[in-house]
Amino acid sequence: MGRITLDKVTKSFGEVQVIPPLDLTIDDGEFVVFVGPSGCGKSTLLRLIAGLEDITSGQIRIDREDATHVPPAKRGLAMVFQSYALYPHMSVRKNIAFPLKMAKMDAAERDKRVDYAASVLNLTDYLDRRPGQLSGGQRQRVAIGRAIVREPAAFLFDEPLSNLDAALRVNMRLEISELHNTLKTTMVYVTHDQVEAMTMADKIVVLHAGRIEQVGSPLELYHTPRNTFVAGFIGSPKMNLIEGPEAAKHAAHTIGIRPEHLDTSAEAGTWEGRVGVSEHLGSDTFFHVHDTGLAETLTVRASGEVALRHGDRIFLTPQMDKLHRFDAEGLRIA
Amino acid sequence: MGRITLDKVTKSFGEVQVIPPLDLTIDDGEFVVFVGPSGCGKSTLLRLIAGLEDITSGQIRIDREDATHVPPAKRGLAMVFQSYALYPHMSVRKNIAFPLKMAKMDAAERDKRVDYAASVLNLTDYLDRRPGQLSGGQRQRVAIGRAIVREPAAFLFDEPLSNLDAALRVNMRLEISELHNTLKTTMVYVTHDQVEAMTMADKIVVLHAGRIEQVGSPLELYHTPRNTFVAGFIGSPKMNLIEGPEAAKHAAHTIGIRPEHLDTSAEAGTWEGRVGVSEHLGSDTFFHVHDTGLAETLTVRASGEVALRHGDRIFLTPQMDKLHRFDAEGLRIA
Amino acid sequence: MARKVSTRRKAVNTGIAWTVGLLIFFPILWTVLTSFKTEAQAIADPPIWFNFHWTLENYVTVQERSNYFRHFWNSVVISVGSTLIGLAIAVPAAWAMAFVPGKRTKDLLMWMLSTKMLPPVGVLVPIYLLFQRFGLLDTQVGLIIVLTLINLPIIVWMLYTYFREIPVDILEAARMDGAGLKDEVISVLLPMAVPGMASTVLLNIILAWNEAFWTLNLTAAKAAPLTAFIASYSSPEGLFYAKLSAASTMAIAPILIMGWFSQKQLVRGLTFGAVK
Amino acid sequence: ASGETITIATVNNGDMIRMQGLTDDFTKSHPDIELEWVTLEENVLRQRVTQDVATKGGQFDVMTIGTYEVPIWSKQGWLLPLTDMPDGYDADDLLPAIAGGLTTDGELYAAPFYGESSMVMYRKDLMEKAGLEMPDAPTWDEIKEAAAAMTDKDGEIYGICLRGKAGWGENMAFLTAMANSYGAKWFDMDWNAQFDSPEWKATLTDYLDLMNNYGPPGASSNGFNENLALFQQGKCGMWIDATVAASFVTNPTDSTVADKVGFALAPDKGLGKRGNWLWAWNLGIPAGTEKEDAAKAFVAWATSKQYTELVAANEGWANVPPGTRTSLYENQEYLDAAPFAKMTLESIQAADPQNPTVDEVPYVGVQFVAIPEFQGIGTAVGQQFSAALAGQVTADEALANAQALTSREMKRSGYQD
Amino acid sequence: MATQHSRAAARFMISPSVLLLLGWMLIPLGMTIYFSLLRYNLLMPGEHPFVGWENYSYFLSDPAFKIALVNTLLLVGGVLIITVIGGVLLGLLLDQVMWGQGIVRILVIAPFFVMPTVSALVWKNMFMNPVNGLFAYLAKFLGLQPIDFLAQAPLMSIIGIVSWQWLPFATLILLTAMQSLDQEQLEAAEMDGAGPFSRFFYIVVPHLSRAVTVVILIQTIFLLSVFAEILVTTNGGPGNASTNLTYLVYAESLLRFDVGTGSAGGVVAIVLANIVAIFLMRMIGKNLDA
Ligand SMILES: Nc1ncnc2c1ncn2[C@@H]1O[C@H](COP(=O)(O)OP(=O)(O)OP(=O)(O)O)[C@@H](O)[C@H]1O
Ligand SMILES: Nc1ncnc2c1ncn2[C@@H]1O[C@H](COP(=O)(O)OP(=O)(O)OP(=O)(O)O)[C@@H](O)[C@H]1O
Ligand SMILES: [Mg+2]
Ligand SMILES: [Mg+2]
Repeated sequence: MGRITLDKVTKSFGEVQVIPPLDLTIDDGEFVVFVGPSGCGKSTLLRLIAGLEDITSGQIRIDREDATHVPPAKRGLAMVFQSYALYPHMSVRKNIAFPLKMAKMDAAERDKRVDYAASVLNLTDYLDRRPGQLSGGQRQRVAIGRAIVREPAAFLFDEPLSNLDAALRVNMRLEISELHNTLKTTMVYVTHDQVEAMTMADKIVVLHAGRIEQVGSPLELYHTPRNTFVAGFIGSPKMNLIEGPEAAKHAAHTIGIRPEHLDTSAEAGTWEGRVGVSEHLGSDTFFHVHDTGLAETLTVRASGEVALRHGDRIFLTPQMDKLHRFDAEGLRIA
Repeated sequence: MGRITLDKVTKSFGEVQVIPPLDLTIDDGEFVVFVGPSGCGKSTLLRLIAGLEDITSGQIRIDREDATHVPPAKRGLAMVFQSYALYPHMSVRKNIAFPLKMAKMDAAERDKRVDYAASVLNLTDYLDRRPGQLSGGQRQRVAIGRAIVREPAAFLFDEPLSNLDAALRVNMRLEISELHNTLKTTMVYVTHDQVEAMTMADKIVVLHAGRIEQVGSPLELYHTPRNTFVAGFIGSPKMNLIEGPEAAKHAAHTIGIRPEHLDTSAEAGTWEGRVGVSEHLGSDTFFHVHDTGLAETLTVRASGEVALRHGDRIFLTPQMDKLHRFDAEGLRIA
Repeated sequence: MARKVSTRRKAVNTGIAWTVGLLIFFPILWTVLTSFKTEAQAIADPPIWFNFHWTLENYVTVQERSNYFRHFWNSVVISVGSTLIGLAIAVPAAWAMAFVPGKRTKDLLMWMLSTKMLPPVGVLVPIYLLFQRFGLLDTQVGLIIVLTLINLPIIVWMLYTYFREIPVDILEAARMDGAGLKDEVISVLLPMAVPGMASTVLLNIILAWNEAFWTLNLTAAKAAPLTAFIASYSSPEGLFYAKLSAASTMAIAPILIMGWFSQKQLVRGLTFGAVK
Repeated sequence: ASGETITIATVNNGDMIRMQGLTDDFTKSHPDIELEWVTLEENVLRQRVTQDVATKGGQFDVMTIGTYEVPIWSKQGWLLPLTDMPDGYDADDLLPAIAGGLTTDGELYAAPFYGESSMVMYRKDLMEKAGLEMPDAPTWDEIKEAAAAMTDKDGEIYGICLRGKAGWGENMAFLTAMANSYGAKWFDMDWNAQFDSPEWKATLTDYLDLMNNYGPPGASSNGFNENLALFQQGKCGMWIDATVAASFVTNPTDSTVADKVGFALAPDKGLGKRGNWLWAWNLGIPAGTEKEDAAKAFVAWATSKQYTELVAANEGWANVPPGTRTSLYENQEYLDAAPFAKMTLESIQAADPQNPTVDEVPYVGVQFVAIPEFQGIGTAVGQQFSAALAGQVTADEALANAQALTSREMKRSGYQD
Repeated sequence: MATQHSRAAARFMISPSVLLLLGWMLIPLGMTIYFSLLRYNLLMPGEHPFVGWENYSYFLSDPAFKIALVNTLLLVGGVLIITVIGGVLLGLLLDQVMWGQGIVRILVIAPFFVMPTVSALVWKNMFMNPVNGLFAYLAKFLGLQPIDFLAQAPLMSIIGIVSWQWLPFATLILLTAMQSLDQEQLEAAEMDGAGPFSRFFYIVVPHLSRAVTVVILIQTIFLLSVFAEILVTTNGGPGNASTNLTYLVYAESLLRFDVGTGSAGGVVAIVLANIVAIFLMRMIGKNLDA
């Protein structure tokens, strides 16, 4: 019903290979998030799955059938675009009904499905408006509505929340998660925001320059990043990565410690430094510690408030069980 | 050197008064953030200070001098726009040098200042590029560079980070904070993102429909929000606001408790409910609790991981000293 | 910048702008005025402005002399016909160039435009011979063919620039939604491009309406549009300013009125991608 | 042939437009023939009909052509001979001087609609004021004297108006005719261009002298129409131009000076030739037409005596197309209505297309040279002389340029080796 | 959007336009080139012997050719300069706050709708005529000698007429471009201390460069073949003072009916137009991508 398999898929634009050979299986009903920095090939990968781009070599299977040369319309997938890509000249109702109309579904059935989707997405009052008369969040919901009426084998989302403001983003994140809980359809979701990835995914695929760096559940990635790239990418604030003699002490090329795993003290600790900028969120405080004798500035996260001021001296101690070690290639040392 | 005073300032567009009479003092060297929902008048207020809009009535003083009718160029302020408003046909160097050129500064001095600004902002390698060839973060820095070369009495920022992606936003936030520490110039910063406000401000001004709801340091706002609007607006995830009988128990119309101030237990507590969507960030877990008998869904924030699954039963207990009480007008009850 | 513009400044702007506007418009105004005068008043010294006896006599004379409505109708058929056919040919081409651009798309477009640089006089005789051969002389069909071909590059270019502003995402969304090529273009692309298409249509009607070389040389009586009509007034026996003015007014009025009524659409689209 | 439509290409001058207005008469008597009119300005007309006839385009069934085209075209076989004209057409009534130019190998190839020569039209009142009298056959010197006497630039009265607009049928018609009277010619017997001759120099200098001193401003773009307007407004003392103008300048509805106009023969230089031309607008039928009978019926109607009477009945005798039929000049009604009739007839008879110049030349045509190349050369030379009038080149330069371009063209066309 | 499927569709969709234009270009052009190698005068039917380059050398050695070439460039250049500068100024004017802006725009736009023939007739007769034209009245009213525009400054007069017709087009495009300028950029410049003139030259003018290139491209296409205006007003004269290439070719092929030479001239004009085109396309290509 919604199992997608990529088999040695590559993609080149002209001379440039943006996706080197890549294997990936997305199981039926899974919520998979592709995450990675800008330009790493997330959208390209999603579009290959959608069929909006030809793959250069390899094979794509959807539910065990070879879909490599199947045109997008025939793959039974639905896509939600970053720009929403609503049809501006059609009412919300017509937008949502469009795929059904293309499938030549009869009008009565069409209306039923649209009404159902609208009620799920809280759009019933807006069915006669044009997209231009909706707020960002509402547009986003229309785009999702257009995707769900088709009852696709899988949903593809390309950064669907990046045009929304912070507060709305949090809400929509929840709505999409709830939708997944309700529909249990496969979802492939692209984002560059690791918070989104962490909060939504069953399985995260971390991409870097077209290559898969790690595949795993959010907490797997948080606890056992396979390499320094994943370590640095997942978690906020970023993991502190320390090289040089200090790392050598732990028989590693690089050691990593997350800001929340550094204990602070005014008297004693592993590293002594000076407090730089601190950020008070009320619930947490992030502060940046300089002049520890390490090349890197360390970021520390403390719960609640900490009465530290710019320039104060401070001692930091890593929680040893939370220390990550990496070799010269950046790979995790078990 | 950079003290800005607004005295009964109002602004109307045609018939509509978007800023009712408003008083505000921004002290020299302060980092003041205007925060509020979209459309509340933040940009308008900033533009009134800049002189890009005429005030309808009232007075603006800069360093004690009446600046109400002084044209923007003469106010000695620099502004960084949300769209950056770089000059697309000029190189980075020319962009940064433009205000100096307009001030008829001689070329040698100009170059010196530009080079200095570029080195502060890490732009030295890009001085000969056009804005179109830069990434978002770099453009942002150019816009700041153009502002700092003038050595203005104060900087005005209008949502300077809203076009950047999450990771970059965090970095630039730090850079601007550090810049403020270095230059010690007054900065007025507009954002709709309370996290930005909390992490950067010396003083936050919360606006709502053109009115000032509260002015204070980030922690003041976090701990003692003056009303439900501020309470709900500051802090992430949002404070849980509870009305009805439960609030009446505390002799209030509304009570508020932040997600991080709810203790959880599997056995006993004030409220019993069912876990809905939970978001695992590794460092924290947010979960949403339904069916507590309250009208509202409660959000809970727990440190680290919590082994709770969708549908699990849970007990929640507010930390009583962290409970906020509000009256029927929404005002804090001391 | 919503800062107050002083009323005085506004008055000064208004004064200058109206003066300039009226100066630019004046030749047309004067022509129209003259068309209502008698011949003697038309060349009176000093010129008479408004206080003359308004007469329709010139219009009557002009209409007696040549069948205005037939010319008018030919103009309509030829300009609208060539524009619509051009549109039908250009839409697919513009779609292809805008949404499936290749390395040579720009070159192709520039080549198309360069065909417009063929000086018509250079190829009149060959075209005349071909037309004669195929019985197209003095037919509406013949003129529609020629005008379609000369305006095609402009139509393609204009459509291309509008289509390029339409986010590809939306067409891709349609494709994901199961739309075939035909649905993609007709149900999604064209409705979105309506303002641009309106402007394209208008501009091309204007260009076709005013095209004076081919229309004059390839027609005699049956298919002759208004350009041919006016040709019989150039340098007539004696200088009949009033009649000339009446004929001129009749020739330009339809398109002028259409242009005025549709100027919003025309202006909005008339940028050839010059404005992003 | 029932329900035939014939397309008539014609020039947009007053007589033709009048004819267009009278077509009801024709359609009444020929109910099965419909007429389509294509009225064009002279140059455009000439281009369109020539192109059409030469490519056998077949767009027109009747063409309005000039005396220049008829001999050339008939030789090419492009025109149908006008034999079998309907009864009562009376071809013998046509003026011999006019018909002669339209006849090739004894066959008439086009029917003259109106014929003209050129003559002097002058303002009797101004002459009187200046204390002068215009002889019936003036010389160029007398013209100059009169022009000088009448000119009053402040009063916007210019002694003489002449054609200045470039074109072989515009300024060159006048200048060629004037040159004939000066003893100048286009070509010698070996087809050598003659613009380097003193006669041409005299012609051009005198012309420029007249125009610069006594002519209206902007003369270099004045053609027949412009001068007519000037004269009708009373701004010209004299005007040497087509005899047909006479009916316009004496028509009180259009002319402010209708009752003050006198006429005289075109001037001479005492060399035996007068500076007048001979021209007719004629109706011809292109060889390709499929509607020969209908076309012929129309041509016959338009150039018949009855048509003359029709015009006379509708518009008065003064407005009938002149210069084609002997009978018209024997009609007392016409002679009464048209004070210029006698002078017109005399002018026409004074022109001799077969021997246009003082010396012998290898070509025929008074104000043109009846060779196909003439249109191009004549217009190019006309451009030069017009430029001289506009002051952009001197007379000598204009003549040298004319000489060069004419020689060049003649050489290329194979008249010389 | 680049699957093989869509590429195939694109080729199919674009082919009608390409084939038609190719036909339109090649068939008459081929015939023109063929004619240009023949001695072919419409007035002399019969044989059309092959004469090689004779027509070309004849056309190119015509003294009028050089004049026509210069006039063509002057005409195109002159109109472009007037319309671009005038368009910018008018655009600025129309961009100001005023009463009745819509009406002023309607007034300014009007000449664009006027047939070239009509505008030439109207200007020639009713304005530039040295005796009855309005300019003459104006001159007399001011106590000056009326100028005979079409005789004394024929090319300038034609440039004036043509500029009048194209000014609205330039104004419209430039005005739209001005209005599309990001207001924040102007505000930023204002904050940076730039006065109105600095803002205009440093911000507005560079922003307009794209629009200006488009104006230049489109107008050049039409201006290279300006014809009706010359035919109606001056017939290329006096002398050859207002003859452009198009008119010269017309004179050869349709006044002298020398199709051979006319065709040779046509080919020359096409070659020159293409040189201009390539030059322009280079410029545009650069500017349109940026
Ligand atoms: N049509 C194309 N032609 C050539 N290169 C392309 C094309 N589309 C994408 N690329 C290149 O492929 C790489 C991957 O692009 P892609 O859009 O997939 O990145 P992304 O991960 O989605 O980035 P973002 O987060 O910015 O959306 C980039 O280097 C991009 O420049
Ligand atoms: N030029 C204007 N004319 C009329 N109303 C305006 C204008 N500019 C702003 N407004 C109105 O004033 C109010 C405040 O707008 P403002 O742009 O200051 O909001 P904001 O707080 O900056 O919002 P955002 O976060 O979306 O930028 C809004 O209701 C807006 O519609
Ligand atoms: Mg992407
Ligand atoms: Mg704002």
